[in-house]
Amino acid sequence: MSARRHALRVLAGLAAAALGACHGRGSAPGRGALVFRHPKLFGDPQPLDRLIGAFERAHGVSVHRETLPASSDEQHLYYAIHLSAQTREFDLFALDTIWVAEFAEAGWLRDLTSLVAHTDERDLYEAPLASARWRGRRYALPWFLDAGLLFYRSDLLAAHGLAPPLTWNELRHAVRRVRANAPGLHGFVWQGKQYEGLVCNALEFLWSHGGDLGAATHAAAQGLGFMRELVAGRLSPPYVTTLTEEPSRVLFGRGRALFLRNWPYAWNLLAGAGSLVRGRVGVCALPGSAGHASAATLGGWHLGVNAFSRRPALAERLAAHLAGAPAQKALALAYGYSPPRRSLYADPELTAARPFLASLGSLLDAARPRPVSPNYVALSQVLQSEFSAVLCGLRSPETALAAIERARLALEVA
Amino acid sequence: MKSHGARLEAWALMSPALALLGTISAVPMLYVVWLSLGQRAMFRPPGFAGLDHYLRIATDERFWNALGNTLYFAAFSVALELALGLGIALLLQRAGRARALVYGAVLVPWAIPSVVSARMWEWMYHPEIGVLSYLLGQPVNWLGEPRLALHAAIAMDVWKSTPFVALLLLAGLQAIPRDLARAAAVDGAGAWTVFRRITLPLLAPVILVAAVFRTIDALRVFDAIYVLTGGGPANSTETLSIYAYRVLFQMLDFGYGSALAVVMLAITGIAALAYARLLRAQTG
Amino acid sequence: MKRLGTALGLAAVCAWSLAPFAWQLLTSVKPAAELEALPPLLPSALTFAHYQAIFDGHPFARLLLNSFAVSTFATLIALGLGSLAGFALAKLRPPGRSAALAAVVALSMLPPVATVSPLFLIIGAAGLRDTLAGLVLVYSGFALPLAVWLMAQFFRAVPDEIYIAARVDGCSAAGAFARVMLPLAVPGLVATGLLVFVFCWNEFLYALTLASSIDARTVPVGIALFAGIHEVPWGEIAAGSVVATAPLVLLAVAFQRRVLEGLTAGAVKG
Amino acid sequence: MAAIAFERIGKRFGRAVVADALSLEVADGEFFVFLGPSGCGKSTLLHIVAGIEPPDAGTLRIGGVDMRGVPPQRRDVAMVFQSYALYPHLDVSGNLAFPLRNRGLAGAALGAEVQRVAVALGLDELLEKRPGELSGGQRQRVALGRALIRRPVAFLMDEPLSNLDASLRLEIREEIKRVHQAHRVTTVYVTHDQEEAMALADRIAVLRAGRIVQCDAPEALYARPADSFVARFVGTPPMNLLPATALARHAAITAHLSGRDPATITVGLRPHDVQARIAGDGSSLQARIVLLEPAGGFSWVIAELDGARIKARLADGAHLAPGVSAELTFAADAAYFFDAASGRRLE
Repeated sequence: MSARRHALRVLAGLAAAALGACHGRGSAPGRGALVFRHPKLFGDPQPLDRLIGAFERAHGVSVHRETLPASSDEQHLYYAIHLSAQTREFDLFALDTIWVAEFAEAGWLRDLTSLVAHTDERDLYEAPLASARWRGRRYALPWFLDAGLLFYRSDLLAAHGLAPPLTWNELRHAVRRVRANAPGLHGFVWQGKQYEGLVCNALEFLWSHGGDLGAATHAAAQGLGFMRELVAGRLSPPYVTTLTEEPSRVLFGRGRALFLRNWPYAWNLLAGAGSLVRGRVGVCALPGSAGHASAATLGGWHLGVNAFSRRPALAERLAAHLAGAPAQKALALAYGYSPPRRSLYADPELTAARPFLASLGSLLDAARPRPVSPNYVALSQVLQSEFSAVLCGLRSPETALAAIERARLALEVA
Repeated sequence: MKSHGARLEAWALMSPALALLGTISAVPMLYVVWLSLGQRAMFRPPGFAGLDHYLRIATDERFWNALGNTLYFAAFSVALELALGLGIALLLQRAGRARALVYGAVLVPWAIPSVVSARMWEWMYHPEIGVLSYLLGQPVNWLGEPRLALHAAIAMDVWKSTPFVALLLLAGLQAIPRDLARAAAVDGAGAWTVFRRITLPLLAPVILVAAVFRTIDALRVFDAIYVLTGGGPANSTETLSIYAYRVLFQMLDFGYGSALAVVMLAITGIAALAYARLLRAQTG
Repeated sequence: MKRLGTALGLAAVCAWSLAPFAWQLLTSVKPAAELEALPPLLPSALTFAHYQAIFDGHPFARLLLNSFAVSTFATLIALGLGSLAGFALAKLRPPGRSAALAAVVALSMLPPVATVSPLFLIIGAAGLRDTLAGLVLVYSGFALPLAVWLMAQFFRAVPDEIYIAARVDGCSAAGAFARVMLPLAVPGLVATGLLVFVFCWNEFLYALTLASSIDARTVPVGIALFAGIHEVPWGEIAAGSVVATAPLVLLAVAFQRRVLEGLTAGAVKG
Repeated sequence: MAAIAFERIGKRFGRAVVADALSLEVADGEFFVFLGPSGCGKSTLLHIVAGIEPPDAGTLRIGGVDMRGVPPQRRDVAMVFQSYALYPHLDVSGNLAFPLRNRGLAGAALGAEVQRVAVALGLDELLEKRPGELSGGQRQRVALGRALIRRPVAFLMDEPLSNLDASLRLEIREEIKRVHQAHRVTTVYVTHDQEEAMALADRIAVLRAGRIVQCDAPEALYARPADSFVARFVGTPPMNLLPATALARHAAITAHLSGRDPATITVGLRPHDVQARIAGDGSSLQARIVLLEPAGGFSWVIAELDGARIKARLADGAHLAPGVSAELTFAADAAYFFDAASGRRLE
């Protein structure tokens, strides 16, 4: 018997050593360091590290930065798991605009109202502020701003003497005109796969037809009907139902489509070096419809402080530092991500370096947040499957909107 | 070794395994049933929910859609795998010198992680630059068209799991004494009659084992489809596992999610019992 | 004629089994530009940029190490406990053993999603969330039924007289297990070890839910979450897939006979 | 060495009764054989002595000590199996050394013991070979060596010869007898082959349905079988058993019946004791020849007498063919008389 017990003891020792080694060699932060977790920033990490370096020197504390798995769904799961277990593994983290109400209600976020000076209050765009507020208190600081935009092939439109479309009819008309001479060209590509991206796209169709969740359902039905018409009428390729941000951007970037709906990040790739459509792409607000203004869904990231952090005060100061105007200006210059501050859009240095970004000022101001509620993520599951069913022609807009309404009331989403 | 001492010794040797099995599968299984009777969702007061969740399942259209998808997926994939597997097994049985090479090739799909295989097929199913559309000569919306998506997932699973079935049936074929077929041939039976009268009946128990084994795996499929399509479009490829996972880990509704999991447990449990009884009948 | 037919049939089976993996291998060495469209089936020039990228951009080496550590330790634990239990069931034949075996088989049929939420809470309570140790514990528990079942089959194949001779020749039950039964069951241990290793290496659901941070993320989760927020690097995903599959394919082909024994032990010998 | 005592041992497997209040004493140094048809649980009796199976009831003593709860490894009993049960992963010297190594013996002392037994059994050239490379006979010698080497208090042998071919069986049988006479180790031997039993045993117990039908020296079993079962089981070819009515005409038989109803009596005649000749006139017992079976120096005759079959020896010089009727003669004291119902032998 002793031989076996000895073997097990050796095994246990080996296990601890190997796992320890993995963990040790991994990115375990030092004892007192602040841990900052955020999604993968597209581009060179140096600018962000310089900003953090400045904070470290100013406060004599080391900050440990970690990036998280890609998609918003996976990050939501990761944070939900760990915060529900009251983890202390990180102090500051970037969270999607749609999580703030849920995390605040669950008591996972520190109240940051005191951090937002009145000057900031007026300078920040209304939509990001709204999505960072829950029960009248501010639980996150807007960091980046995203909004749905329309990218178009300026050369092809010009060749047919067409101006960028202001309404969805104008867009449909433009597609027919251009496609007459380029049949292989897709008309309008956007994000139709069954995931959060589809909700952003569908809400834009809905809002731009004057509809909304829970109100003006007839207009809302028209909006969803138009979405279905895009596929049924072959304005969009049938496999738009598999496209997310990148596949649609790659498709447009290879000159396979006339119009693209995407987030501001796409501009850098489409206008950058090595892009097939460099210099032949324009961007404008998404089209509206007769009598209804254009609408763009608000996206982007806020900074929140982990309620169970061991060093909340320092974490709050780091948040204020990274979400302050100077830092946001530096990040806008480095990564082309749009800051949520009106003043920066008039900043001469920024307008010179990033003219495209400067032009977005008014567009971003009009962005509309998705319903702000702790149960939004749960409602989103219903939105995703209902919108997908309408897009695939398996369900009429009316039945889908009715199902959404039932879910909305059941989940008490305002 | 039935002496009293031996019986004690046997359970002593088995205790570490039973302890680990208890904590990792038995206790969680019971715990999930208990969770399913309680209200345990974010922002809802916890409390006893009794059978509310199960009543809600009965009227949950998304559940019935997921159940339909799962059963359809399981039935079709297992049927195809058995048919193809039998064909391949018969071929493998006659593989002469190249046996090692062929076995190696056939083992590759089995060895590939299902997540990797899902990414591979996702790339092959790409509508425009995917190799399958290229071979067909025109873009096909494999994963984007509700009617096609589930069949695309079935094709992937058939490719991945047929080797396992083929090897199982091959072992079954090899267990049949060779002189039976020879005797039948001597008695004037043609290849087809030998197959139908001798090989098939004797192979039936192994076919049954392979069928039940694959059915259980197919009923609980998650990885492959979650990565291939995520359950879309329009929930056309959402299986019970994926729906339960979404409710548990995206809606963070542990009560209802657990109830879904318990229903799944029941379905695979019935299949598992069939397997256990079938096994005991075989071992006698 | 029959020889030709069989040969053609076998060639078709090999092509059908290897083609998808071969295509992925090809994609992983195709220059990025040529991945954008499909007129060029074969790459004009081979490039290892994608392999380079996955080890620089993504912590892929770390994922491989995590997967290897988790699978190896879980396999060792499952083999250790599994062979003890398998031996007891096959040779000591305690009363109620067929019921115990049936229960073990039934447990192995559990749908992972059914036990993922309670395990999530249990592993959390044990403070093992987001650690490799947590995964090792879960995987060894989940691979155990397979290990117990297979080892029971392999021990049953050893004649009873040999076990009795060892006992009569002065060994206790454990002594007979260690000195005679285990050496004779080495082929079984190798077969079971391989199947359990592949089983652990391929697992995805638990790895996704119980260990999301980089410290404990395994290869399948890495592959699934591969696409960055803003790009779908098909070349890199292909490279990642090849690297993630290489160890398993090599193992399976190298130990082919053992794997076959393991795979079929369950069904045929009954 | 030690005596082995079975005291009211009871054991059953489901419906099959292996031992039914079985009591008997195997003397120290005795070569004791359990003889019975295959499948009557003889091996289980050995397992009970070895401690592998516990008896359902009764006590087993080895060297006077009650063996309840004593595990096999502490009973100092060696066992030889029908399937040899050699350790496939060890070579011959490994197999021979295994039991002593378990006792802590090692190094030169162990090597010497292995050499001693190997030479005694003619295995010294095979020490490095694996069991798989040996012939059946060699394997059985290694099994014998493994039992011998440890000088146990008793040998238990479970039909060790039945896997060997005919010629080898005799050779190994003599080996076992020589070993027993050389070392006088108490041996309990189990077989269904009565020839083996007769050749080896000091005493034989004939088993049937868990009960000892008769326990005696081989000659006694042959000469004074306790009942018709033992009579037919011991001795080859098996004894003829005929209803007394078939031999009513034979003077000696009718005299012996002395008034008892022939229908209740069965007569036993060993084939060796019956001669067959061409039927002369007025001979007392005539039977129709069915078959002739040459057996080397003489031939067996199978004849039909009043519906019952009987086997007899062809008298020297006699020429018979099937279909012919022959005269059967036997000495009066060669006949055995059994109670037809119980089979018990009648004096």
